Amino acid sequence: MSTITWPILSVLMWLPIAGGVAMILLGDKGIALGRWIALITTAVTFGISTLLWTNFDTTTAAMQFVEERTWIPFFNSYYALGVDGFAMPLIVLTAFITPLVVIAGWSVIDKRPAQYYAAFLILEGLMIGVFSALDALLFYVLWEAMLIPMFIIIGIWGGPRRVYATIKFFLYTFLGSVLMLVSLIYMYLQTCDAGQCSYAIAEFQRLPLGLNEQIFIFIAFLAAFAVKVPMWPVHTWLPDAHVEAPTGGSVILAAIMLKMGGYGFLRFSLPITPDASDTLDWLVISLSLIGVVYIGFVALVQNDMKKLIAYSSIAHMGFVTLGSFLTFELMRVNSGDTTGAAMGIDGAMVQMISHGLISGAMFFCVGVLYDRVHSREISAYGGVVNTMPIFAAFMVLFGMANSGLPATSGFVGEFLVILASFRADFWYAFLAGLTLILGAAYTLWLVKRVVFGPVANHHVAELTDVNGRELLVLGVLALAVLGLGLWPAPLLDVMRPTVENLVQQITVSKL
Amino acid sequence: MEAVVTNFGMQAAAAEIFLLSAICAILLIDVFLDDSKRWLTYGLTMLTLVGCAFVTFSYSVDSRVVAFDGMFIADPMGDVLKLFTYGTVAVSLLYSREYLQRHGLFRGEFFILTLVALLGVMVMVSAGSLLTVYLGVELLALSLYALVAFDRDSGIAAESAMKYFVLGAIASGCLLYGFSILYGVAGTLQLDELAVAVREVGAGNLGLIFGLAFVIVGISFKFGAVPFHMWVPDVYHGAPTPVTLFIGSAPKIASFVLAIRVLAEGLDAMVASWQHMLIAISVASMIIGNVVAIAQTNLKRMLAYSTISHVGFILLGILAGTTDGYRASMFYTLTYVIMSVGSFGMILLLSREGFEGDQIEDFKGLARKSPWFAAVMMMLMFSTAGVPPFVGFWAKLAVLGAVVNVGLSWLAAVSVLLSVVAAFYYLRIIKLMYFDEPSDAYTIEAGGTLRAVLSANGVAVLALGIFPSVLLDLCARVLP
Amino acid sequence: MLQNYVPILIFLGVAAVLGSVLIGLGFLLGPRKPDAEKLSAYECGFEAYTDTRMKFDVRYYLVAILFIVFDLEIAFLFPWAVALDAVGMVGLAAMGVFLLILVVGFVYEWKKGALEWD
Amino acid sequence: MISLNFVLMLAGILFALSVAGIFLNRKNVILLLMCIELMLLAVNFNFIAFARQLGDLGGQVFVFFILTVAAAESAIGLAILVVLFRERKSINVEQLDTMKG
Amino acid sequence: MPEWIRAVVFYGVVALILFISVILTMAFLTLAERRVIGSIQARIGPNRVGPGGLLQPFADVLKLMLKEIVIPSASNKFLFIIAPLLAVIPALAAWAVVPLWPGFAVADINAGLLYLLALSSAGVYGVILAGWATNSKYAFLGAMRAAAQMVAYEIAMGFALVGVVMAAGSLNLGEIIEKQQGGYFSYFFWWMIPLFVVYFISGVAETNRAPFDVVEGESEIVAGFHVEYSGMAFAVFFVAEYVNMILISALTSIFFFGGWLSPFEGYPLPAFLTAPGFHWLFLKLSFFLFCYLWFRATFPRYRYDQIMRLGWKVFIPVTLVWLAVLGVFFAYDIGPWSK
Repeated sequence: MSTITWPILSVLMWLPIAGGVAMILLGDKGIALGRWIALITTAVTFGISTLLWTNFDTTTAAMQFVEERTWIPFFNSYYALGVDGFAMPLIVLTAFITPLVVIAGWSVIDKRPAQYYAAFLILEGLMIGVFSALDALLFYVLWEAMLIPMFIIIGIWGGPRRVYATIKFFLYTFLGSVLMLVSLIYMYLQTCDAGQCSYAIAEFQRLPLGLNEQIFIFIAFLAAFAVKVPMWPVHTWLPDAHVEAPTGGSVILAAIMLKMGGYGFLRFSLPITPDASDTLDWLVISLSLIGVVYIGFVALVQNDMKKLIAYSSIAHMGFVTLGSFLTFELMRVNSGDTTGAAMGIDGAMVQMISHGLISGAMFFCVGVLYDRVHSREISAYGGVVNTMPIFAAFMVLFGMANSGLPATSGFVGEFLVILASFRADFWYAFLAGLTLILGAAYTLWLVKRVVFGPVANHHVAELTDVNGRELLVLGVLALAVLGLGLWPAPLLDVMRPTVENLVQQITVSKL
Repeated sequence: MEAVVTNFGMQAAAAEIFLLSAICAILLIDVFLDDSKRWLTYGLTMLTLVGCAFVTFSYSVDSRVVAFDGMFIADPMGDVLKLFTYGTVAVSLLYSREYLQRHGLFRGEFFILTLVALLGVMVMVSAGSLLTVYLGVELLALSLYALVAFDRDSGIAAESAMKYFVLGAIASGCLLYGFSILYGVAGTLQLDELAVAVREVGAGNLGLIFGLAFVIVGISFKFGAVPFHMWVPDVYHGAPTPVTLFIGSAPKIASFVLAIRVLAEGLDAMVASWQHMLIAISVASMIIGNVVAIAQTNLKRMLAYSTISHVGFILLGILAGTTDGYRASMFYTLTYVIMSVGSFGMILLLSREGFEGDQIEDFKGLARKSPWFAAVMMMLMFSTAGVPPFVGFWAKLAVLGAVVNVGLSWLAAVSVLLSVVAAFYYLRIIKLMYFDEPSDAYTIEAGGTLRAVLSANGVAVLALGIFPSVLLDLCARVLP
Repeated sequence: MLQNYVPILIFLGVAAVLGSVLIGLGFLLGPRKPDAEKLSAYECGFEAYTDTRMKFDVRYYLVAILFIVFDLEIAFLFPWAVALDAVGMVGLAAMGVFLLILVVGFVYEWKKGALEWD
Repeated sequence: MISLNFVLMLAGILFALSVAGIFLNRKNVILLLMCIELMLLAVNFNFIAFARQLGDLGGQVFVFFILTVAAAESAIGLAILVVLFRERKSINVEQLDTMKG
Repeated sequence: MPEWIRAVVFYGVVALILFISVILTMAFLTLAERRVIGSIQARIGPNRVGPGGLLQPFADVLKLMLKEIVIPSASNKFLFIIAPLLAVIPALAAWAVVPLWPGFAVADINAGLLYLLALSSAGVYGVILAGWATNSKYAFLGAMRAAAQMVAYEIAMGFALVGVVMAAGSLNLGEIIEKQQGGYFSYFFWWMIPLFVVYFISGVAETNRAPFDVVEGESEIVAGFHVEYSGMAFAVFFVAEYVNMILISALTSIFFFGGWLSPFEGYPLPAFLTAPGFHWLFLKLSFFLFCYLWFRATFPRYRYDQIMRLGWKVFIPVTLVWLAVLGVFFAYDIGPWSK
């Protein structure tokens, strides 16, 4: 068990929020101080989150660092926090990315900076809360509340079509999640029938549900998580949101918020409705495969760097859903193939973490260019390597990681998922593999067009290379990408009991 | 003929008696004041509200107390609702003062009528018989008609007052017609006896159902639910903003309690019948309210349509027909009142000499002019849209829970989908405030009281959102 | 019970007949020699300036409104007065309260000038 | 003796007439006020008939209150009408349409 | 013959007899008026037609009958004709409930007082309709004035009657009279002098008689609401006004002076002086009728604003105060409650 006796998760959650509120109170006038507050807060949060990792007990699938307090007796809802092998890495990822966002926006944001940082800090707190919530109601509240700062971030600091993008973003995700709410209520009432009303996710997972009930609940969850991930065909908000969001917004969106969909599948859909997942896995798998292949092609024809990366995110997240839902096919093909199932889920998790790092990094790269040239068009660049050699090196590295080249973190996740899908069905693997080629094609083509070649125009000619701040951000990210790519074992170790437990859970029918 | 004169149980009605006396006193004092001393009336009104709270608090009851031969009921729910209504009235008066002074409406009658309306709400809250219900309804409605037409120099105010009056009178007529038939079939006016009689006669009795239908029409009218909502937008739009603020708040409590007393207490045995009627009304309200609100350019009108949709939600809790549903509905009503008061308070905050501030466009760039009040408005709007962590979410959750619990999951699904539609027009206001640049250079001129109370209102929406138990437990405790 | 009212109905009928007969006699016996001047509205010998259906003083409305309210108070007082012995002191006190409220309204009206006519 | 049903039917017809009058009348607001009075009187019929049938005073007491409220209601209605006429120079129902949306 | 036809015929005949008597009384009242006012003004008055002018009223009727009824072209014909009927019907029909002698009123109903109030209110319609239908400015103004005046005094009258009902405990006119048994000192009058004053003066105002006759004030608005009425149409209004005068006088006697009761009840006097009977009622009402004429000869016409002030600001407060006093009487069993 953990050796930490103080409420570490609460601190992780509320520290950034408190920092955000402080920023708002401080206002734009005290922004010089405010920036440091933001940085220190996020850095401390990250520091504390590493304690989470170092004190994590890798031998158990049980929730750790659990806190529980009565919250709303009327709904039998508790302020219950805890982490397992799924949540912990995601929390650390969140805490890791946010300081980088703060640094990246250090001198770039001149419009209402205090509110900008405040929004990110509050967002960080809420996201950590989402990953650590053990109570479905708490989870939902934080899940929805998260939309508000993001809505503001895109709307105020975004690009020219920011209003359209942000409202679309909000309504899509809101629409998806309200149905989830209904199914949460439904399950809550089922627990009441079973004797003890509870919103605890663990109770939901234990709840006996008929197949039809499961299917309805599954679809409601699918609506919420598919939008968030996002899966084809409800992905259309993502390119808009990404393109219009400020760099920091894009990074958080791609790196962390999308992961919530995947996390939701693992935490809710699979364990709560295993039979419905079994019945409907074809749906998720085919949507994922369509996503990875079709979106890959779409990405190929993009002229806008951010849009391209956004589409690539969708494609990569397709691996996550694919990996998560391979289990049932594996069980059908080869009953008892828990190894393969675990591999798929492992792959999904690794893919999430790695994509968080890589896509974040890619958006940072675009941000670096955008801050200088104020254009996201690929055609506005060319030959950047001539004026920004250091930057070019990073960009090439992240591009390779994005295409899943070995030795980068991108490789590990995709490899695991493809390996697992081989065990299920050759064609799954084939299609998933196809995306590797597509990914390589669009990413490297992007890199080629932007970075290499002769200097395209005077803008590019006037570019200056990355400054210390940018170097710090990109460097840290590069280290993380390479580190995870070369030595993924710690991550896999952390997840192992949880993954095995999940596989155990979902392979047993509730019926 | 020997009249039975018993102990009336005056204590149960202590607050009402106090209020009535205070109204008379203020009316007389006000007549003898000249305009420069009008603040005295204002002060006395506030004092009266404090006094009412004190009296209600001193005479609060732990369980149901029946007084005046069954005409009057004092129960914990009533006490809570009354106390809450005092607060609402006080806040709305605090919001309104500056506007009234600017528009030459700072007259004693405004406060008198407001207090009489409050008395109407209180009588409804404590109604133990159809007669008391009716008296409360009319006491409230008549004061409101007069309040809407209060600005005698405004054509649209008079026009909306006329519409309100005519439609309100029809509503009362329908309600009464329904009452008369219930009386005829059940043979009693008293709600508790009515409940017994309905069981004896049988809930399927055609006469009862006929009467019930009229009662439902009347209640829906008072609520402003579709298809009896025609007055809502015009009245909200046409009335002076302080009046709109008032109409949007306390009377909702009255409507809620009207439904509870008549449907849940008097006709509980007929739940199957009224559930069906209310489902149709509720769904229609949510659809019409939310869809039409999108097209509005006037904020008061938009909020009117939003009210209609919220009424649909309040009805959801009631139509569940369970204690949990009533609790949820009560919670929804209370939170809605808090949010509604705040939203109209924002309009009053923006208004100044020659500028109403009731166009949605007027909120453009508010975040630039006043980040704090833009944030307050944002919280109010998100809360009204039902986005956590604001209190509006819990209200929706509570009613949805009640609805799902009685096997109407489809209804819950429909209503949440419609709440997404609603989110759209609330977001539009946030968009104007935060994402657009100001179109004029005016700054907010409102005084300190208004600012302070409005800030508190906004904070309350957030605080209750994070700790909803404060209010939820209260609702649960008073509706056992 | 109800038959007590039969004479009233008949009285109303006979009164109507009698009135009609009187007017009928007038038509029957009186001459009829209409001309335009005779049939025009009397206005001190002038041609009528404006239509009669004109706006009139709002105070007439006010009086009507006040009347409606006060008349209803009287409607309350009558049954109470009839039953005074039965309702006794409590009834007396109740009506005292009622009239007190009425007086408050009356004073308000008075002070507001609703009863002035100049 | 006049049967209860007869009175109820009369009241029902009056009530329906008044509702129809309110919704069909497009010209004069005063007619609306009259229709509202008629509506309340129809209800009074009901109450009195039932009170007699049941031998219960409650219904008759209710009628008294309805009468009073009706008076107050028409007083307020007329007052609003006066204000409206002062502003609009018309009491035509069809002209009550300046607010749209 | 079925029961109901017999009733109709019977009461029809009764009604006719009663009406004709009332109208005859009214006819002679007009004569009396001219003679009395003549005397007060030290002149003779009509004395040529018949002995002492006794046939003068018939001459008047004949003249009116032979005159043309002019219906103005701008008027609303139907309402124009109906209006006088609406004025006269309530005036006549009210007599149905008036107790004429011990134990007799044509319709002995419990709600007699309410019936009277209803009819006197209905009388306003005739006036208003006449003014409206005529479509003449004078008529219209007269009608508005009449209506406002009548409703204002209606309230004072009503309040005054509440006192009577409190004391009598009944709305039945016969019972009200019986409550006043016991000689002249038992009359309600003594206990409610202010109410009596208010009631009677209101009655004068209700009938639009001098000094409250601004409604038809010749010098201001010619003849008021009946400016365009002529011949029998005018006569019917005229009948209504005078019948109302008689009615108010009768009611004043009944409410405050014991109606057909003898004032000397219980005194050791001849039977015809102590026994109740119609003659007492007639004597009493004659006195009040005389007061009507007396007022007309004595007082100058009130201004309209004075009339309204008297009605609203004097009579209503007075009656309210006196009702409170009566409440005290009731509480301490004084006066009518001492028995």
